[in-house]
Amino acid sequence: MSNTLRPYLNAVRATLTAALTLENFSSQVVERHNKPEVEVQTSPEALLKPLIVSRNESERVLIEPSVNAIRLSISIKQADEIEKILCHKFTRFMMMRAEGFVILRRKPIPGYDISFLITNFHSESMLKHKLVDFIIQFMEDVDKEISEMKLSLNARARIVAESYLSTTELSGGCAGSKIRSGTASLDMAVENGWMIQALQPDIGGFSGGTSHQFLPGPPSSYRLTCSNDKADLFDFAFQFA
Amino acid sequence: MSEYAFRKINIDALEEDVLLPSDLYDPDPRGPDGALSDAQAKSTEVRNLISRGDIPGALNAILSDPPYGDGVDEAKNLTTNALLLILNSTRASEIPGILKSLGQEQQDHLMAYIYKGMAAIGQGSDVTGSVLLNWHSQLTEVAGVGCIVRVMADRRTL
Amino acid sequence: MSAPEVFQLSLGPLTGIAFSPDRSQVCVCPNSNEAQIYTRNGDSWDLTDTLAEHDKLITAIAWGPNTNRIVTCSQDRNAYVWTQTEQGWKPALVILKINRAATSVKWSPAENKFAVGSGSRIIAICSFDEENNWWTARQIKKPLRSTVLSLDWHPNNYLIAAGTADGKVFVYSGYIKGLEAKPEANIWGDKLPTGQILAGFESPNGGWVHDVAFSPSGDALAFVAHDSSVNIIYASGPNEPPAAHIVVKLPSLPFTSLTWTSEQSIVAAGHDCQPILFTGSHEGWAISHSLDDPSSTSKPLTPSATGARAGGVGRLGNNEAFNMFKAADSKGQRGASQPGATPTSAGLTPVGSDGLLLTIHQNTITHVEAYEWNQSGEVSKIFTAGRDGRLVVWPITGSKGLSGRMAGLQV
Amino acid sequence: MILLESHSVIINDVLTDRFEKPSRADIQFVDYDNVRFHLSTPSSKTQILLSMGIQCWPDLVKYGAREHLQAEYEGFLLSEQETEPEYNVSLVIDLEKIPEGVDDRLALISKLAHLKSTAMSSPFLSAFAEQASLQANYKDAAGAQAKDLGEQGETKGDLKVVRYREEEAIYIQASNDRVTVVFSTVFKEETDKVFGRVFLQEFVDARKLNALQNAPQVRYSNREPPLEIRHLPGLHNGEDWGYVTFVLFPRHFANPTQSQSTINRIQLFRDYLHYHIKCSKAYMHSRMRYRVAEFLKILNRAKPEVAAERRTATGRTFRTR
Repeated sequence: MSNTLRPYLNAVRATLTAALTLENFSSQVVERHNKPEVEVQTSPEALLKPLIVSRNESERVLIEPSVNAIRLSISIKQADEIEKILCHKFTRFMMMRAEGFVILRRKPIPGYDISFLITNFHSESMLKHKLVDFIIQFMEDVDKEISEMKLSLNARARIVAESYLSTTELSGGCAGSKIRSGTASLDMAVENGWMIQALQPDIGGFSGGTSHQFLPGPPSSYRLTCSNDKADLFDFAFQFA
Repeated sequence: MSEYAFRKINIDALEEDVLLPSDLYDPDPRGPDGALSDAQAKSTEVRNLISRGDIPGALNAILSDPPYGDGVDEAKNLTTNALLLILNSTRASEIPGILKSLGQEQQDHLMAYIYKGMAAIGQGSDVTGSVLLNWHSQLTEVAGVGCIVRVMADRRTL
Repeated sequence: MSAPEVFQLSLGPLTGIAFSPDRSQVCVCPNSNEAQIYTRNGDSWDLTDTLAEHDKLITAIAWGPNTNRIVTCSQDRNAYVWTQTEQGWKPALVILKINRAATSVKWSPAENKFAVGSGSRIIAICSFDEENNWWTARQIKKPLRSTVLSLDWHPNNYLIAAGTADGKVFVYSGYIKGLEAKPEANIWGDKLPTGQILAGFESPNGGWVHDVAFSPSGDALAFVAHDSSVNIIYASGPNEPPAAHIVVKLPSLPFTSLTWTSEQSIVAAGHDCQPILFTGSHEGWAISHSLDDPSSTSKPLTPSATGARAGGVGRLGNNEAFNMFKAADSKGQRGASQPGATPTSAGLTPVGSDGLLLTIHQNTITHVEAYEWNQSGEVSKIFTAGRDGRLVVWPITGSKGLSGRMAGLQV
Repeated sequence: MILLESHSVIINDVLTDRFEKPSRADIQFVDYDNVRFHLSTPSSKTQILLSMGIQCWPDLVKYGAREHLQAEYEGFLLSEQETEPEYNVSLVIDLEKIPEGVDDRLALISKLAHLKSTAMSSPFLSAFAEQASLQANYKDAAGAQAKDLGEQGETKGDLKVVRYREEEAIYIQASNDRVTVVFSTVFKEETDKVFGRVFLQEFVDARKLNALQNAPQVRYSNREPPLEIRHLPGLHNGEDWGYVTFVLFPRHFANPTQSQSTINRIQLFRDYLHYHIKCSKAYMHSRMRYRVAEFLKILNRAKPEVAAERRTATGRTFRTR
């Protein structure tokens, strides 16, 4: 499918700029009150036509303009169950910080994942075109973040599974052993054809680089030294290469 | 439960000159069936214009005084489908030329239909998002943000 | 064309603004329940008085040029008339008998009465009642069905036009029995009892009517609605359809305010932060040019230091590195990188590299009014006030400047 | 810290420390699957009492845990009667009689630290033994032209159930050519369920990697229990239940050290899985916190700085919202 992200964001930008024409409008129904008309929906003439910008079935933005406030609701792409859970977690996380977000609504509109409520007080105290930039940046980043989280989850799961299964079938050699921080050395009798592989993904590396291949030959003991400034434990596993 | 019922009544609705959404615009002069027959005639006309490849003509026809308001849903669907057909069968290169040839009134109606098309993407309408988004960006280029504002402000829902 | 003068009067929106007759003083409301009077000295303004009587946001201020009286109306449903005495400005409460917010107020040309539009679908025409020494109001109700957003008096001191939130524009008779002589018939209407509806109009695409204004001669009525359009209506005769109803639709965001600068020219301004001059007659109207054309002035004029000390706070304030790191920390900006180029769709106000709009006003303009007239009675300077708290006085290029610009623009 | 240690670090540290300088101690602590430990010096500084209370003790005893511990901890294990109250098994270490050599001491400490895994390994060891015997007579039966029906009979050992947590259990069944270990585990939260499914899917797919060709075969199914244990009464098959099956082949428990390391690994599987699910959730949380901070920075760009420094004409600084 052609990359419709750019036109989609431009359409949202144009529609949002058109909607952000707000003014201070005191309530016609309740005396001495000033309420966002899009929320209270009490005077029909203060509401404008809600517009939907949509890219495909799962991704759309609902913009409900009114005289003194607009409500923008985003439906985020959730291909499978993991993305559904991650999206749910992420949006709830942000909605609990709605106070800091100022323009974020605490509850999304049914059918959408996250909603913004921008009132005339916000558009008075903040630059309108910057608010629009923020919403566009937000939409891009949320999608990117969720797919990144999904990738990192799969990567972690793979490492966890491999590190668990790989050590069980060792013959001879020692199952993963712990080295405390700093330069430490470890003597072990290692059979030939073995490869030491550092499984902690982000350790500083060790004298033999992150992995060291033994040449076929008689079993030999190998003094393994590693230098690592991190103060945490890290651990090695030996795999039959 | 009944002793609380009085709190739930929306007394504003009972006021004698309450302003209803329908009061905000004057209804379609052609009346429901007039609008329907008009819409049918137009959609057939549009179909053979498209077959002859005359896209601008088809667009001109469908966009001049489309059906609006309540009670004309059938006419509205006919017109919308005919228009989406046009949008689907236009080559991307021709779009700017066609848009400039449209009058300001017609540009507003086209923008309204684009939004209506996008809203219906979920419910099985055949036109894809990318076509509508392409038309939307080209039309915004030509008619500007004011066109979108007019679509929002216009009470005569297409 | 001398450069526009720019003043930063407050940081939040200026919700009400009115100049004194001799333009030496200005009364503004900085988005609060107090009105402040500034006096001009040199190129800046000094606060001289504060009118604090309202307890909610002041929505409009009107300053009678002849009688030097200020009237302020607010969302607390009250209006006060302030008269100047030796000990400063003294308020007098106006009995409006409205139960919603007051939205707009205008002195009548003769300043014997003023009109207040309100959210309770009522226009109150207020006049001073000598015996019990207070201001009383006569109410116009029919056929208003929504909040009155804007008002304007006809030059003959009798007719009043009102723009409402349900997209209608009405012309009423504002005659008060016992206060003034009976009005005689004119092209708008012949029978003129108080509150008589004379005409009703609507913009083709609907939309709230933000501002309405009679032409200097009173034969034409112009209004700006939320469908980004300027409507000009020429009356033909009492209760007949108008001679001409011209609608100029704009590709830009809607206008919120307009003023006639002569019988053939109007300046309107609104959400795209630049005042635009229109010219035309009953045959047709068209955009002439923008007084603050962003493409021509590359760098917006920074507002002159209105009393603010130049430079930032203490030693660290204007240190470049300090600001760069502060921006990186609080705003995540690496240098002046502009996040994503904004598309060039028509009608969008261009944004400069430093993230500020290229126009002088950084936020919606809410007021456009005449500031200075030349001998021939045409307006030579107008002032605009907006939500960015800026007050800008613009010189208007004479008609000769018009032809030069006309070629470049197409509607 | 990817692989969970099979020995108890606390026992390890305390004993290492006490072996140098005996001193009083009274430490109570809990290990995975809420196994309670109590290290104390009731009578004198030199006599350390190590007691363990384990929930599935009755199951373990059924599969010869006491005899296995007796063999492993000769001279340290106290008999049934002398075991500390509310604990299942006790050991007493006399600091005068500990071996001199550093390596011997290390080995003793490591053995004592593996008390829990040694106790838990008894059902596995008996299953491995059973598999060996099944394989042996399966061969003679095959050699002596076995009848089909007969073979079916003895190829399956009896199903061992170890209920090491309130609702979850390990099921071990030996057969002639393999030993099947089934874990039943419950995911409390919706997120755990989804994350768990991702992890278990990776476990199943891990064998595709050529380096892991001969790792144990893993199968998982949520809701319905696998065939081996379907006949058992009282099995849960709700939405948030998962069943993981490991198939161990003889080469996984060929020699004692190999079988011990396999047992240490496999008995901690459930805790390993849940530990890493929690780690992933914590990691996601830190990512979200970072992203929200970024968003707030972008939002701050909308607030004009002019508001921060610029004063109004009156010299009063406006505090913006």
